[in-house]
Amino acid sequence: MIQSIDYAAMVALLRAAETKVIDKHEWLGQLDAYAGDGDHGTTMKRAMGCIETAIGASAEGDLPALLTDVGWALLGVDGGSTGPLLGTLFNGLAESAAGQSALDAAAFAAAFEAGLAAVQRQTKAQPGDKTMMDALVPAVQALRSAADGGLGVAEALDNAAAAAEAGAVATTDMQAKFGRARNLGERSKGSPDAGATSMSLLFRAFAEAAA
Amino acid sequence: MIQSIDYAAMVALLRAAETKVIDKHEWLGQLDAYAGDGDHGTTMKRAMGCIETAIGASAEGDLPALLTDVGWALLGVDGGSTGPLLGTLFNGLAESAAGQSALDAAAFAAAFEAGLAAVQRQTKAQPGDKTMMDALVPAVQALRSAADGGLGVAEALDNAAAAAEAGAVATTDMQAKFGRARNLGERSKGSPDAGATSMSLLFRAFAEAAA
Amino acid sequence: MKKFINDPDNLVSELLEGYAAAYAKKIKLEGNNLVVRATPKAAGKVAIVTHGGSGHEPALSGFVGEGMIDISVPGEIFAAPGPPRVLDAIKRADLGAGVLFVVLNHSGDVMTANIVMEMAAKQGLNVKQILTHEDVAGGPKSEPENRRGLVGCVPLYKIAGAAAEEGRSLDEVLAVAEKFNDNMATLAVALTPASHPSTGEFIFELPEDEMEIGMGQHGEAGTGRMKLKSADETAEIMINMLLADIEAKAGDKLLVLLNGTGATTLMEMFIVFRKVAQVCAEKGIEVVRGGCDEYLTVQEMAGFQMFAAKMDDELIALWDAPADTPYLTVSGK
Amino acid sequence: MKKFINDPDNLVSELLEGYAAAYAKKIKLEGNNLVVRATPKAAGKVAIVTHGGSGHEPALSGFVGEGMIDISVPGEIFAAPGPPRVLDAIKRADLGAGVLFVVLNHSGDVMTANIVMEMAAKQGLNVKQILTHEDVAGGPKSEPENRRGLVGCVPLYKIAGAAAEEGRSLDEVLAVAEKFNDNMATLAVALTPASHPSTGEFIFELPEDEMEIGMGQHGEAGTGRMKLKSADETAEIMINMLLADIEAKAGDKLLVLLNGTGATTLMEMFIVFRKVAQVCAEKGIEVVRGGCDEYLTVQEMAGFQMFAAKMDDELIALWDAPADTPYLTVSGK
Ligand SMILES: Nc1ncnc2c1ncn2[C@@H]1O[C@H](COP(=O)(O)OP(=O)(O)O)[C@@H](O)[C@H]1O
Ligand SMILES: Nc1ncnc2c1ncn2[C@@H]1O[C@H](COP(=O)(O)OP(=O)(O)O)[C@@H](O)[C@H]1O
Ligand SMILES: [Mg+2]
Ligand SMILES: [Mg+2]
Ligand SMILES: [Mg+2]
Ligand SMILES: [Mg+2]
Repeated sequence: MIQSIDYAAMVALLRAAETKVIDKHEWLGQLDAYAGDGDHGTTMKRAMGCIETAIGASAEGDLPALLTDVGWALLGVDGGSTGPLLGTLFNGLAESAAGQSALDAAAFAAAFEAGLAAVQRQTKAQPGDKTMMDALVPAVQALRSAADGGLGVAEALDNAAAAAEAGAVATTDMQAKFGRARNLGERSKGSPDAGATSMSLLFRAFAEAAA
Repeated sequence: MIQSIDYAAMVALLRAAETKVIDKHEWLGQLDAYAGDGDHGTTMKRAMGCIETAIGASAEGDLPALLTDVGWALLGVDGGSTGPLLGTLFNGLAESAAGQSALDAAAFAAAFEAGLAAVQRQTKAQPGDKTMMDALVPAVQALRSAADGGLGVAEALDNAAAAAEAGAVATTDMQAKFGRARNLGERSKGSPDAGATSMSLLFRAFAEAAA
Repeated sequence: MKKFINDPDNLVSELLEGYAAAYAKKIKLEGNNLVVRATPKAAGKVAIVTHGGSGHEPALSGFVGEGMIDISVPGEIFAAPGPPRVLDAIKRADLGAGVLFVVLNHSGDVMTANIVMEMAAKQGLNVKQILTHEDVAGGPKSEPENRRGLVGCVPLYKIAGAAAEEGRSLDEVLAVAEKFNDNMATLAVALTPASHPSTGEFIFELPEDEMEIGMGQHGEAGTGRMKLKSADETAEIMINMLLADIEAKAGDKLLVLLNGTGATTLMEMFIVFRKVAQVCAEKGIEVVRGGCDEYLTVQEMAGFQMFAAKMDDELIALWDAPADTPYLTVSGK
Repeated sequence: MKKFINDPDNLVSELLEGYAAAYAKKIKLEGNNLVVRATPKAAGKVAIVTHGGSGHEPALSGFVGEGMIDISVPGEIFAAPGPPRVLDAIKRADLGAGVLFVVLNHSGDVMTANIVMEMAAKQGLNVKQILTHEDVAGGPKSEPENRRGLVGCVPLYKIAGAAAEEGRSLDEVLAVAEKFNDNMATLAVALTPASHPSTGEFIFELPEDEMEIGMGQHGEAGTGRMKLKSADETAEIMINMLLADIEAKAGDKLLVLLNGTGATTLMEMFIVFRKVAQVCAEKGIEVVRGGCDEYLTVQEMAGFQMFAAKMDDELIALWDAPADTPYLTVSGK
């Protein structure tokens, strides 16, 4: 069980995310078709596809550089709404991780808080608005609570994944306030948000890799 | 039973044709869709729709003028392949009827022979080529035989209608050599030709009106 | 099929009214639904007249304007207009230098044209006819009567129209148009059927996993029904048939157009064009000019017509000459 | 859905290659799939840059050329490109007079644009952004964030591009573009669904007897699902919503465009345009310029976007100014 996230651990987390998302990408596309444009699956597949390149390009062993490279790779993808948000998240992680070679549970939570803050500079979406924020915000809160409660990174990620999943499922009955689904009004209800779902997959993959 | 075709009889024949064809136009469209472009029904409906106008416009009682007016009206319709052929047929009838106020069986047969000859200046299609000629040619021959055999116009038209119908039905297994169906080769077999069918409807309507 | 229409009997008159309203700067309606240039050509120049069924928009009337058609005579849906309106158009169009009458090889169009030419001769009109018949699916060049006129009429209007604007004589305009006509070829492929807008009925059927090469432009089926192929495979089959027909060889210059017939996206046509350009390049044939667009449609039929013509410097210059019509404008720069 | 494609992962690179091959005289690819003019604009003039997802061809890159866009940054199918390529485009485009960056209001496009603008500010680039949000289905003008950018970007490129070609400053180009932006409105209607070309799946469903007003341009549904209406009824509902939004009144002059989104025929659009012109005429509003075409498609989706903008003499002159792009050429005469 991983107790702190160093370069190798982060690589493992990223690869787990890549595998899980590519595995489930058709489902993500179907969720996005419900109220959006049906491309979240192909976009996430493309986004995850650049992670391995970023890993290969980044200086072996340098955790902040890895996070920066992944952030820029995600920004560089033709990523619709997803690319800017995910890229910004990882750039936020990278800034917070600057100068550190490994992150314990507290530093890891702090990094995600910084990532979330960066994302919140890009979007006004709040939990309840039926976006990826419905998964991201509770996941980051879970990381913080776990760290404050003295849990290790693995347990923290497990809690975060559970929180993200609950958040994603809860979007089912929400009415979208952001993104392409916004224009549907009431009709956006009835299916979970694609972006929240993919965010929960990322945390679940992280948790599994850290376990 | 009509024994010679004067102005009033011709008007009756034409109106009967109009009614019958408009009644069956959807079927004609379906036949044309099999190997053509599906518009023979709407085209025949449009063609027949101008007959009443031509009757109204032509000098009351003047048979050749009536035939000329109908011929020109048919030519004036946006008639695809049908308009030029039918218009030419009636112009041929008109020329042959020139100076006559009524046509007995012999004159009627002669008129149709003239009409057929005019049509044959527009198309090289022969019976067997899966076109309206498969109905028209035997119908004209039947008119001629009936007249030569001393039958009246009504019986002559009845024979002509039967011959046209047989000719139209026989097109089912033919391969089209003219018109839009030509490019289908073997695949044009299996359904009767639309134009031959509408030609047989015209003769049947004439026969019923003359009976 | 779902379409935005009103009374099916008024399709053509309504569409022409709307067309004239949308493009009032370029075209207008005259006489009995003739589509004429908003600003007529200068006197003394050869005029271009054409006729054909409607339902193929923008063809044919979309190309009325400077440098292309002077008067177009639109018929009913898929049905050529009768001779009287065409004759009227020819008389109106003549600016003293005669009229080139462009006819597509379809049974009804040709019969109308023959009657028109007879009447024109009787009336002493100065008109010459040119017949397009470039559909390679119909048969070899030696059997022109079997080859339908497909999208090739559109670039032919452009070539003839440009020659006419230059002030060439009727014989000269006819000659250059015939040169182009002799060197062009088209082949169509369909993926999904078209419906007749008056009847609402589909004109043909295609199984979900099949396509048809050699399709006509009114739903008349072709003879090349086969399993659905990739864009590259389809492109290769089709361009090779065209190159063989026009006997293109290394060093030749081509104009290649892809004409979408309805529901096929430009995205797909670009992908097909890419392969066409590659095949030509491999053979040392240069695609000097190209285009992907909807020039002549078949209602909502998914598919396209691939067109290729061998070009020389004269033809290229005429293709590049200015034109100003609602659906093809060339700046001439 | 049946489409002519090869590997679904290569759609965008292949379509761009084919596009560049077909229109080599007008556009070319540069850098990482940036679509640039074949002949760049003269130095010292403002450049126009835009970005957006692919799958909407001819938009956006079809309007690169003289008098419209200088560089377009095409993303993946329905997915806006990321900031780095856009930033690269802005740097390449700047000819010393700055860049107008045209952004359509869609979540991903806007987030990318915001990051681009932050980076550009850091790097001291001279770029101003304009956001189109003219979809009246999203809400009133007072809630611009709810209104999507639809086909309105295309005439806006034309207006801004013409002003830039005239040599106006960046502030002046932005000002006239904003004037146009403030006076335009669009509404979309769909009849049949679009399929995503990578997944082959339909993005939405519409019962055989229904249509949907207020549709987005990526298959995102609207809120106006209703029984199928005639062309005239549909036209009336839609134009009245647009006229209300732009507060058009008697004496006003309009540019009206009908943008086919895929399988809808020009025939239908002309029939709809006819009614639009009638409704306007009854209200004393003049349709001074019009157009029916596929400017911005949604794959094979049957339906159209109706666009209207209030025009003054300055805007009409800019609309009429010369342009030379693959999918919109204006002779300027
Ligand atoms: N403004 C926004 N703020 C937060 N999340 C957003 C926003 N817009 C979209 N999203 C998220 O992005 C997801 C859609 O991503 P994707 O399909 O890849 O992009 P696009 O909507 O551009 O096609 C939505 O399900 C939602 O979770
Ligand atoms: N060249 C021809 N000679 C004789 N009959 C023809 C010829 N071309 C077509 N036809 C007839 O016309 C019929 C089709 O008529 P119609 O559908 O009205 O015209 P189009 O083929 O122009 O759509 C065919 O079924 C055939 O009988
Ligand atoms: Mg999406
Ligand atoms: Mg027909
Ligand atoms: Mg027809
Ligand atoms: Mg998208």
